[in-house]
Amino acid sequence: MSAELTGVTQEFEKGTFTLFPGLCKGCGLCIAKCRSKALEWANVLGVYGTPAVIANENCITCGVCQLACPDCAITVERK
Amino acid sequence: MSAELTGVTQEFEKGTFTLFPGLCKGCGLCIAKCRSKALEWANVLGVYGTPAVIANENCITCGVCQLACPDCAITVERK
Amino acid sequence: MSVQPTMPKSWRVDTKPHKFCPGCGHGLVLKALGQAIDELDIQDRVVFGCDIGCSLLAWDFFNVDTVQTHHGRTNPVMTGIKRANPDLICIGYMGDGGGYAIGSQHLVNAATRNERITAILVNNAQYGMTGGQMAPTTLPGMKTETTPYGRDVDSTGYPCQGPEMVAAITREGAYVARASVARPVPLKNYIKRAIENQMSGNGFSFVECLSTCPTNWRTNNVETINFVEKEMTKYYNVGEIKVPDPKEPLGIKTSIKVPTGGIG
Amino acid sequence: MSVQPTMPKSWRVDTKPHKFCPGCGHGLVLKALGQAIDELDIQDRVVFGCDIGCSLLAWDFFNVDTVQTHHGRTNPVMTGIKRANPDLICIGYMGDGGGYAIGSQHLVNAATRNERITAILVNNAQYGMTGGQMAPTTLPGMKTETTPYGRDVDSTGYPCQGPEMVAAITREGAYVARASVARPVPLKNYIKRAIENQMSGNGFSFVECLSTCPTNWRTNNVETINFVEKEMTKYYNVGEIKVPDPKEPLGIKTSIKVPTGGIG
Amino acid sequence: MSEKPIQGERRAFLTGNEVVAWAAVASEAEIMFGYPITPQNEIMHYWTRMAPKFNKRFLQTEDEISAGFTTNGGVLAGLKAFTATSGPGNTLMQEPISMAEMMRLPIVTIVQQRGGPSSATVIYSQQEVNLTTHGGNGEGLRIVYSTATHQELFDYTIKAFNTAWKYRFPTFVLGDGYQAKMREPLTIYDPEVRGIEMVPAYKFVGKPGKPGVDRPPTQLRNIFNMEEELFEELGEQFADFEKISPQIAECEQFGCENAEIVVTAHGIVARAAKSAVKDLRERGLKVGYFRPITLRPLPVKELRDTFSRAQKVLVAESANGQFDQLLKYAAYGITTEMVPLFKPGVGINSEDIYDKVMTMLAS
Amino acid sequence: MSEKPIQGERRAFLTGNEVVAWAAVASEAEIMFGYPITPQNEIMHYWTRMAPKFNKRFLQTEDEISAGFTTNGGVLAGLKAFTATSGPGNTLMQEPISMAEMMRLPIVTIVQQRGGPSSATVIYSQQEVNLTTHGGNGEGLRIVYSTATHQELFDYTIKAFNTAWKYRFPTFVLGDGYQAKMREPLTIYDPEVRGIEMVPAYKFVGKPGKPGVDRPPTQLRNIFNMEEELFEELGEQFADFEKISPQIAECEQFGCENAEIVVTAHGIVARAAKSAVKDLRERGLKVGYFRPITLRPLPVKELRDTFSRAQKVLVAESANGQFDQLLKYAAYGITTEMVPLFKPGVGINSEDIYDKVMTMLAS
Amino acid sequence: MSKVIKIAMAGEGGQGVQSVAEIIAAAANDEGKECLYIPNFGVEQRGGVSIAFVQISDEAIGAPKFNTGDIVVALSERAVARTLQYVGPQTTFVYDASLNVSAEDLPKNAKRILEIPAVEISKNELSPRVFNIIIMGAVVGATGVISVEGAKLAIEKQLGAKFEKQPKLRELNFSAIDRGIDLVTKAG
Amino acid sequence: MSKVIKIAMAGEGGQGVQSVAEIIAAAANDEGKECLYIPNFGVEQRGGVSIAFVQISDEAIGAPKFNTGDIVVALSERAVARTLQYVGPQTTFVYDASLNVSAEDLPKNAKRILEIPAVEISKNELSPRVFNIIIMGAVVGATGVISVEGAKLAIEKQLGAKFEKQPKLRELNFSAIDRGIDLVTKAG
Ligand SMILES: Cc1ncc(C[n+]2csc(CCOP(=O)(O)OP(=O)(O)O)c2C)c(N)n1
Ligand SMILES: Cc1ncc(C[n+]2csc(CCOP(=O)(O)OP(=O)(O)O)c2C)c(N)n1
Ligand code: SF4
Ligand code: SF4
Ligand code: SF4
Ligand code: SF4
Ligand code: SF4
Ligand code: SF4
Ligand SMILES: [Mg+2]
Ligand SMILES: [Mg+2]
Repeated sequence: MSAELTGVTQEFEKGTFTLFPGLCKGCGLCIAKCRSKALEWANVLGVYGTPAVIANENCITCGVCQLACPDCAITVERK
Repeated sequence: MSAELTGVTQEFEKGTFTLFPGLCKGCGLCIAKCRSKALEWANVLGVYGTPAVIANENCITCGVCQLACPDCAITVERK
Repeated sequence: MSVQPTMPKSWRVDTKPHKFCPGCGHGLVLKALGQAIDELDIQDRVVFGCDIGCSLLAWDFFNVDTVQTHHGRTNPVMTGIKRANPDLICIGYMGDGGGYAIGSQHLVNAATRNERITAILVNNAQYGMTGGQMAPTTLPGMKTETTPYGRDVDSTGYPCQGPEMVAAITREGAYVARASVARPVPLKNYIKRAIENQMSGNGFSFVECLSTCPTNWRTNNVETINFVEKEMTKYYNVGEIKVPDPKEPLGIKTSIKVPTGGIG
Repeated sequence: MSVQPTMPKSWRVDTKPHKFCPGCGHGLVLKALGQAIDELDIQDRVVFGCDIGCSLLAWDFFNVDTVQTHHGRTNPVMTGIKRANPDLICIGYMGDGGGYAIGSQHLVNAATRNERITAILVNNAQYGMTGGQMAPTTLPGMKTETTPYGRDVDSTGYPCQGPEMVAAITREGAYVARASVARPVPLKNYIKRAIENQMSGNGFSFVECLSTCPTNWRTNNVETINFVEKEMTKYYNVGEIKVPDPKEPLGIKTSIKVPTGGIG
Repeated sequence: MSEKPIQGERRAFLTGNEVVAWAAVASEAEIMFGYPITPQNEIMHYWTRMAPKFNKRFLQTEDEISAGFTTNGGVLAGLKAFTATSGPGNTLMQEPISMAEMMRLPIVTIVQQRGGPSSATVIYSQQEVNLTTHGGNGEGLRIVYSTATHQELFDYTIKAFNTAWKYRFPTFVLGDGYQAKMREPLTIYDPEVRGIEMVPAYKFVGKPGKPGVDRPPTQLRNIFNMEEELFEELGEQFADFEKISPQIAECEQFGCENAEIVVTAHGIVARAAKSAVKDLRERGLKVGYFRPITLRPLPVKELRDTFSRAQKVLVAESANGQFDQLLKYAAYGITTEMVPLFKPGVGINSEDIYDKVMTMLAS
Repeated sequence: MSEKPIQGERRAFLTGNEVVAWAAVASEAEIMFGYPITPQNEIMHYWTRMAPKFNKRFLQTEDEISAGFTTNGGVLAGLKAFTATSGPGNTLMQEPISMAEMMRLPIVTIVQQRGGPSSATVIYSQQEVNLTTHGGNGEGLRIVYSTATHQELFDYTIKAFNTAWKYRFPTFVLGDGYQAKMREPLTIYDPEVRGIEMVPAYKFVGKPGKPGVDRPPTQLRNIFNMEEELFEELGEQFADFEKISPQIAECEQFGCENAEIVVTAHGIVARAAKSAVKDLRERGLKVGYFRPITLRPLPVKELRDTFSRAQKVLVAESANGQFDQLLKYAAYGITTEMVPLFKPGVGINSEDIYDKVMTMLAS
Repeated sequence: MSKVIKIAMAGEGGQGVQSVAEIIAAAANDEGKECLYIPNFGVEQRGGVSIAFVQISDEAIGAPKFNTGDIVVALSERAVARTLQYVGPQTTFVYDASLNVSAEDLPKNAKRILEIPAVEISKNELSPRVFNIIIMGAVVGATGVISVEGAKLAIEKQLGAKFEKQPKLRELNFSAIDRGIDLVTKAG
Repeated sequence: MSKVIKIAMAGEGGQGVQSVAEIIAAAANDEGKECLYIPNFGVEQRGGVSIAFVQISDEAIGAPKFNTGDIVVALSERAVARTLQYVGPQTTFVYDASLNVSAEDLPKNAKRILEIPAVEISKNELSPRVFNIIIMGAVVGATGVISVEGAKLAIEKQLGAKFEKQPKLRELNFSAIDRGIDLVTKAG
């Protein structure tokens, strides 16, 4: 992996949601764990060529998805 | 071992005490276990050439020594 | 016929006196086992497996089919026989080294799988056959050939609680007890119940027997008895630890469905 | 610098993405472990041992000294390192197959001897690396490659209760817990306490982690989470099982004298 | 008895692990004991799938040590029992197999070799030749068939059960990860339709009658008190093994009569050797092919005849000289040059052998 | 550091197991891991008695598998660690040793051979030659010293630690039950007074500095994803082993220059061979003595030179041809007749060899 | 040398090269040919390049792998790199047009290099799900080692159950095969 | 052959042949000789016949055991039977007079057969505890392989601690040695 990874950051009311396609394996655990139904499959492909995820407006930047991701592909930052 | 073993039988009030020198290894567990202090080392030698045991008049033919003998060298029979 | 020794009928007379040392507890455990076999009248169905350890000396002890296995490997050999012919009554006989050290994976897994075999383990607090080294069962402070200054619990732990461990990992069907050669009657009864538990198809049965080894303990007769009766019982509780619950349904065929995708 | 992934500092970044499958719980356990190492600031003292099993994929996972051992043999390797250099913090990482089946003698005896090592065991209810065979932890009725019609408890027993077993055979000083990847915060806390327990010299510490294996479970994301959260917990209680009792004196040097003749 | 697993015979297209499972049911094997290890896992997978249908039993043990000892138990109770393993599992399995050796238990073990030493690779090698032919402590009295094709994997798995139960030596089928995982056609059959008589199993323990009354008890030991007792016991075993060796040893060869170069290989590498030799011969070159099918006992006579006539022998193996050592031991005294083509842990292709022979001819 | 266990040098009268324990402390070994098995037990017994005095550590493990793996752990942490075993324990020990082979860990193992296969006898044999020289799955890259006298047991135990830590191959001292239990005089010494420099131990893990910051982390593996990775790794190992072999290989011989018969044996049997050959030579007979001290690697050059000059070679071993196989492999191409004197599991006395040579000369 | 057609196919884990190889091999077997199929595998369940080796002949087949293929197919950039070693002067090298490879990355010594737009066709014309069947078609077309009917029969055998439920799938697959054959024969 | 004195001694478990052998060997070592002592052993801790092999020489000693002894001592009936194999034309065979053996049981091929009343002497003259030391004396006397002083020194070394507590024991042991030497030299 290159020293720096490029994330796709989305801004929400209370913070940001960043996904790193270079880490995302498309397992969907984050989707299943997000109680706000704020995650969906993305058009961006992850490291195995399978769809990565993207957040939608439901995101409350609670960070549960970050906790659930086995690959550290999500960073949620609160403002 | 020959099919039949020769025992040394002692008669007491309530029964008999028989020792089989051909089986006795002289471990003395019977002596230690007899609460009546009715057992002593004998002149007869056991199977390993060490002294076997002999009962004395204290014997109440309770059978504890028989239970304690790992070699089945004692048979106590009550009348 | 003159008075004859009161050996269990299942003992093989022509190999007696047996090969154990004077005062060895193995003889007492095997007497109890012989009596249990007699009482259950199963001499023709028993397969006796003896471990390498002083138990190996019992390879021609009984008039029952006997297999001498490897050190620690009696439980799997008995398991293989039982699985292949469930009509046989498989009794594995081993030392504390064989059961709790080198063969502990077999003990643990036979217990977990609830194998229908009976394991009888002779706890003489050290390795008898090899001349008295520390075993998992060696008492704190006890001198052995590999703890010449006494077993140090800080560096080698406390005596292994075998039956308690087996009880912790078994469910319904298992029978677990700790007996002692100092009490020959319960010794025989526990062994008998352990075999009955196998015969009734309930499951794994296990009896640890506190036993003596005057040769390696270097004890005289009184010290020997004192050690097994007073010292060992400080660390080992004698009694039945787990008895099959007659209310619990035994030998249930599972029909549980688990919602993994599962394989095809 | 743009937003960067919130990986534990002790993770080796250049080997990420790691080698585990999508959705594999190993990643979550190793995240928790990484966080614990970070919080304790012990990256320079940790030796990480990974078993053969999917845990082998972690051989270059952390920026800590790492040894890939054999299947089931991580506990003895860690024990050897710890005994040789007690300043190191030895963390063994293994699967349920490695810990409860082929390596169970090592687990049991490391626990009995109260080895000052930390064992982290990933319970994914089957053998992941070899393609999904039954493990001692497989749930009743669960289909695996060697139980194609579902695990039959009558013939293969109930799921192995590892932490309960370890608790039954340890005395003061041991730390025993069962965590789950479904609850990342306690997961990290238990692991951290287990390491602290080693650092304070108390004794053996053991954390079983309920984990996921979507590849061999053949589950999608929702089923995966459901299985670890709902199904596994039917058989496995999550929580701390044994915590060192601060009142009990730890690490006592024994000075017990035992009245066997003892060796010369 | 449940119906015959294979009726008559039919062509099939299977992986090697499937072939073994089918061969085992065809051999009337009743019970398998095993512990997972790549690349032999699918033997267990297919066996467990077939088990209910053909009334077969299976036990997954806690490790290979247990798998070996339960297999010993299975044959003691009188069933055709078998196990399968690889690599570090094979290493561990030698402990139970040494018990089987001492007691002459007819256990059958399938070995699908993977890379070595240690965990190495889960894939392929021929690096378990020494371990499988010689075993643990002791002299390794066992029979080892090294197969090259799926047809042979089927045929020799059946034969292994017969050999084991007829001669009472632990018997191995030595395959490898390639054979385990590849697919190719073969004919599977009910041994009966081929006129193969299956040696029946028999009980060691649990025979009818009360021991000591109706019959002497079976009492089997593996440890002796005195060296002389062991020496005597072993003497009988060596004599038996010696006697039956010519009956058991097998080889395959062609073109060796007038060959300048004989190519020798075993197992799957023999396929490469065979096709390379065919091609070389088509080009009119004097190249022969010699392949021991049994690695223990070796076909010593044929081997010595062939090697002594050749000018050079090319030894090809996916190991660093394990097969070579067996050959040279058997061929001691012969002066034919033996040229190595060793590729430990990786495959040897027909082209590799073809090219090597060409260089040898050129030099 | 605690005071030197042996000051200067002195004559001692010890059992072989005592000798090993003394040699280990003299070698600056720090920790022993072991599991009891006859006939090596007393090594542990003496070691544990000496431990507090010389500040040595000991751990009795749950089995030989664990003893081997903890020994691997001990050297990984940077201590001279060793273990000792025999028979079925040696079989089990091959699993951890295969890890040591793959990772090139300098572990030292003392093997006191007992009868085989299986439990067999607790007494004596030379039946663990194949197992000890070749090991488990894989190619057995290790160094094996076979000792014949207590002096050698002392000298070569010291050497074993040096060889292991210098070359990083698992190293064995191959003794036997007779050597273990017999008493004879020898001189024990502080290696320094003999000018023997002890190779210092070094850490594999736990080196100073923060991994990834001050230094790369040590990350050791034994399994590879692809065959080619393994092939490459092994290639280096073979090259290393090949390169150092001539430095390591040792032998002892006399009277071979013009011998009609060369008697060869290893380990304790070499004593019988030596004294028989001396007696035969005193009678003016042309008999020579050749003994490899290292069984792996073998002193191939010397062996081939000597064997090719002889008319016959008598191979004496307390096994059924395990040593013979090593020799013939090394001697392939030589046509000198090799005459066996194999007594698996029992001792071979000087008279046995004397008589055998006399018959050979007569025939 | 005896006439053996040697095929190596490589791709990423999800691209289905192993299934295609297996179907081709099964088809050859059904046509009574000798054939041998072997996948590569390692410790990593996911993530590595997956390679399938297939050989088909009228005579017994030698080693399960080979040094040089008659047709070598690479479906990802990494697969191109990994398969270069199997390319020789007799090799037809096939790769997908969508790959990000330059001339340098491609084999220098192949008999013939075919770039085929399988990804594009599968996405735009058929369905991403039949991408690998287009590849299969290409292999069948390039080698002629099995008949088109044989190929279809084998697909039917393998996927029959699925086709029962979704009959449209059958057609999709059969079109994919045909399209694949087309691609190489036209390119030829 | 180089001059090696070969001694085999056999008895029941409790008869102390191993201690005697060890003391003889230690004495020889102390006198600067080459010597080798090896016990036999098996799985049974008790019950078997115990045999000790001792060899003493000025030169390096060969194999630890031998086929034929110079002096072979048997202290029980079973020991007589077990040691016959070690007797040859050069052997002095020693056994105790108390044994229940007939001429048939004794070796036919010995150079010399010595019946010595060690049991009797130990019981009646000295003490049963020094029975084995009388035997030691016999061996020393028969072989001359160590000096009487050496033998006594070695006993002192081995049992010194006991002698401190019970000084009478020393005298008893020394008398036993002398008596043993007497027995064979006189018989000679
Ligand atoms: C694999 C292996 N390791 C070690 C031994 C040596 N060995 C034989 S018996 C024994 C210990 C016996 O102790 P235990 O099991 O407690 O039985 P006991 O003799 O005390 O009754 C050992 C270590 C062996 N035979 N096999
Ligand atoms: C001695 C030995 N036996 C078997 C194997 C094969 N093997 C490798 S990993 C594994 C099982 C792994 O399962 P688990 O320990 O549960 O770990 P997981 O992969 O599920 O995380 C097995 C059986 C081996 N490597 N070594
Ligand atoms: S959990 Fe992580 S790897 Fe899995 S889909 Fe979500 S972001 Fe991707
Ligand atoms: S931060 Fe919370 S709400 Fe937003 S996507 Fe993640 S889990 Fe859902
Ligand atoms: S317990 Fe038995 S063997 Fe022991 S002394 Fe008493 S009778 Fe003899
Ligand atoms: S029968 Fe009772 S009283 Fe008599 S000797 Fe035995 S124990 Fe003592
Ligand atoms: S050594 Fe101990 S356990 Fe073994 S037979 Fe003797 S007394 Fe019994
Ligand atoms: S097979 Fe299972 S345990 Fe192994 S890496 Fe994949 S998901 Fe994880
Ligand atoms: Mg014990
Ligand atoms: Mg698992």
